[in-house]
Amino acid sequence: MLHIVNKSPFSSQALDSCVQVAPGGDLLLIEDGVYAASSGTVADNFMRDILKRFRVFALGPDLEARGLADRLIDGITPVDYAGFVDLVARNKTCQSWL
Amino acid sequence: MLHIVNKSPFSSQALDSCVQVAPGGDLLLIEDGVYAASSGTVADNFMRDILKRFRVFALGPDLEARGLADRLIDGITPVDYAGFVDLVARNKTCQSWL
Amino acid sequence: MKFGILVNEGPYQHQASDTAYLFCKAVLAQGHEIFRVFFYHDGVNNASRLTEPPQDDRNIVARWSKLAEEHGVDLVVCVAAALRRGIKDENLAPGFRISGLGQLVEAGIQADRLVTFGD
Amino acid sequence: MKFGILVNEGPYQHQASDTAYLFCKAVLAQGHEIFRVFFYHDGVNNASRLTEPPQDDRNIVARWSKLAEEHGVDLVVCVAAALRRGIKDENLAPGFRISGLGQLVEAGIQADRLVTFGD
Amino acid sequence: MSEEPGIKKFMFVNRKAPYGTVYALEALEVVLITAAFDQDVSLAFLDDGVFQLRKGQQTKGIETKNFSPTYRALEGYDIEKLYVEKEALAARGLTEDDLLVDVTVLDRKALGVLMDEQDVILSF
Amino acid sequence: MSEEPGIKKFMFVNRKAPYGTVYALEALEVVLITAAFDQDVSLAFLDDGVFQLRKGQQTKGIETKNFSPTYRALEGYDIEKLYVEKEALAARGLTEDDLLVDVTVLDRKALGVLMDEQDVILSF
Repeated sequence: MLHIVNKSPFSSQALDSCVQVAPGGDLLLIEDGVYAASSGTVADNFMRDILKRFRVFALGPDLEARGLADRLIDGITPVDYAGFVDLVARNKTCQSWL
Repeated sequence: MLHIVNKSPFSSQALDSCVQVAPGGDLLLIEDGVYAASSGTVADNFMRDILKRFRVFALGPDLEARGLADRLIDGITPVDYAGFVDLVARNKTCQSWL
Repeated sequence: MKFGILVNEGPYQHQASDTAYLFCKAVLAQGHEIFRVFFYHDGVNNASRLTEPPQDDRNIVARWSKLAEEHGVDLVVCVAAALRRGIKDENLAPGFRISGLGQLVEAGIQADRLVTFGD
Repeated sequence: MKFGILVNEGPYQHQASDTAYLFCKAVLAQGHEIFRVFFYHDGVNNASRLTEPPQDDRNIVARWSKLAEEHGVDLVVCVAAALRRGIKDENLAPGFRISGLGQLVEAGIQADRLVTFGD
Repeated sequence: MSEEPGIKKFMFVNRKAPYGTVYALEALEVVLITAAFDQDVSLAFLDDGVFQLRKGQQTKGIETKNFSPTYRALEGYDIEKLYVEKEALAARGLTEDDLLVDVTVLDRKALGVLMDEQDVILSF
Repeated sequence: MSEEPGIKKFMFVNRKAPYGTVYALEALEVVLITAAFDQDVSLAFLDDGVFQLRKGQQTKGIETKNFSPTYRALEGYDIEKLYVEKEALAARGLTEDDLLVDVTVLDRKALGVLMDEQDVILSF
């Protein structure tokens, strides 16, 4: 299934909770959630661990808005809104970790 | 000065940030912030450390609403809205850690 | 494929309604169908026809109305949440209709996918 | 002592406006003065006269109006934030007035204390 | 899809504390409506959502309706699948005895597997 | 109170990332108005608030106004006291070179002391 996280990993526990509950699958970072996709932060290693269990995507327009487009952690795939739709279509269900 | 925290310590970094920045003073827990005043949680020791530097208060009506009134950590003072007003009046400034 | 969309936050304060709108546009562009967009919690504030954002900002409410007009998307505002927050027929923007929570459950049953946008 | 109050969230969705209201009541009960309550961000939605909560729930907007009527409290809604969110004279509840952000700054200057309620 | 044709598995995921925000209350309103549609309904309480089920809520002081008794009424609507995250309870110093209703306590892994089996997930 | 009579020390505390919520944008609108009142204004960027000052924001894709150039305009309003939390930058892998404007980087302790010296604090 698809898990969607829209909160900064530096201010919210949402991403933590998501990856602790979900066994794996697709994980899409949107809105302030994309800060977790940026390399060189204290959440960097945490995200690299997540990549071992999840296919991780980040919404490109949200990365660009926040000036992060050039700092994506290796292995995270940027997607546009069409890619977001494809991710939802290709998974039976999705859960937004609000 | 008075620091006000209204977020659960289990889902938000607000309390963490507050006590890392503020050197000490009065700390008032309101709304979902009162969960940090409950004994027996994983935040219990963290709060006991905070009590060494801050005078900590918790809004009574918020504790009662959440069923926590009988679990207050020793050293935390419950106040009603009148007590909240007094805390604001007695400190030159206040900062809400939203 | 049929998509149901749930919007839980109002316009401007949170990005949720922006993301939901851009997602809806992409759903249609990909040739999918939108069964319904349901506005719940503060999401009902997306339906206020009285909003008047600055000239250089996007008009979130008008965008939704246009989506309804051009693509026949069903925009449903929860009546209970709307009454609590002051959204009624008299300030409802074009293209929105006010109805019950059953419309959200129906979207869950009828649509192939349900996606929630919130805070 | 003169208190200024800033309310940044709308009614019902967040507890902020409840806490702000109960705080204001206590300020007055303690014999202090409220210089002004300023509604900003989604806080402007506290001023919608169209809200109609369930019978067994508190009426947040009516409570504010009553506070203005009974104690002459100045309830000011930020015009820019209000336009973005669809609060205008036509749906403004009694006791509120719409004005500029300068009214918030003035509250900061004139009041002895400024307290922010938000999310 | 669930075994019976036309019936979907709906899961309501509750991760937020009550009263600080309205999500818990308004989520409950959706749950009650869903019951009327004869779907396979379950509720999951994760993270701060477990606080929704805490005994002894007294809301007079905040002048807000205490909606916690409604969780007790769910059984009357044939909503009996209430799952609570074990780790969330432990972190918050709570046990099943602190809760208003009978629940099934599951660890995170089990909850994640259950979530994977749903047809529709509504998260508040 | 600040040295001059009638002038107060106003501090705007920004702790939230831009675009995910409107607080950063609407806080900036208050800052600009405050400048007209001849007060002693400072801005503090803590926690995710430091992201507001990040270079290279491109908001076309989210169809929202890029308001980050406004931080550059603050100087023209004689608002020159911009304080940024050192630990927040480091945790987010940022340096002063990543920021849009010249700022004073202070550690948390120094920011806490500065906060204590204010007459009015507005937090968004």
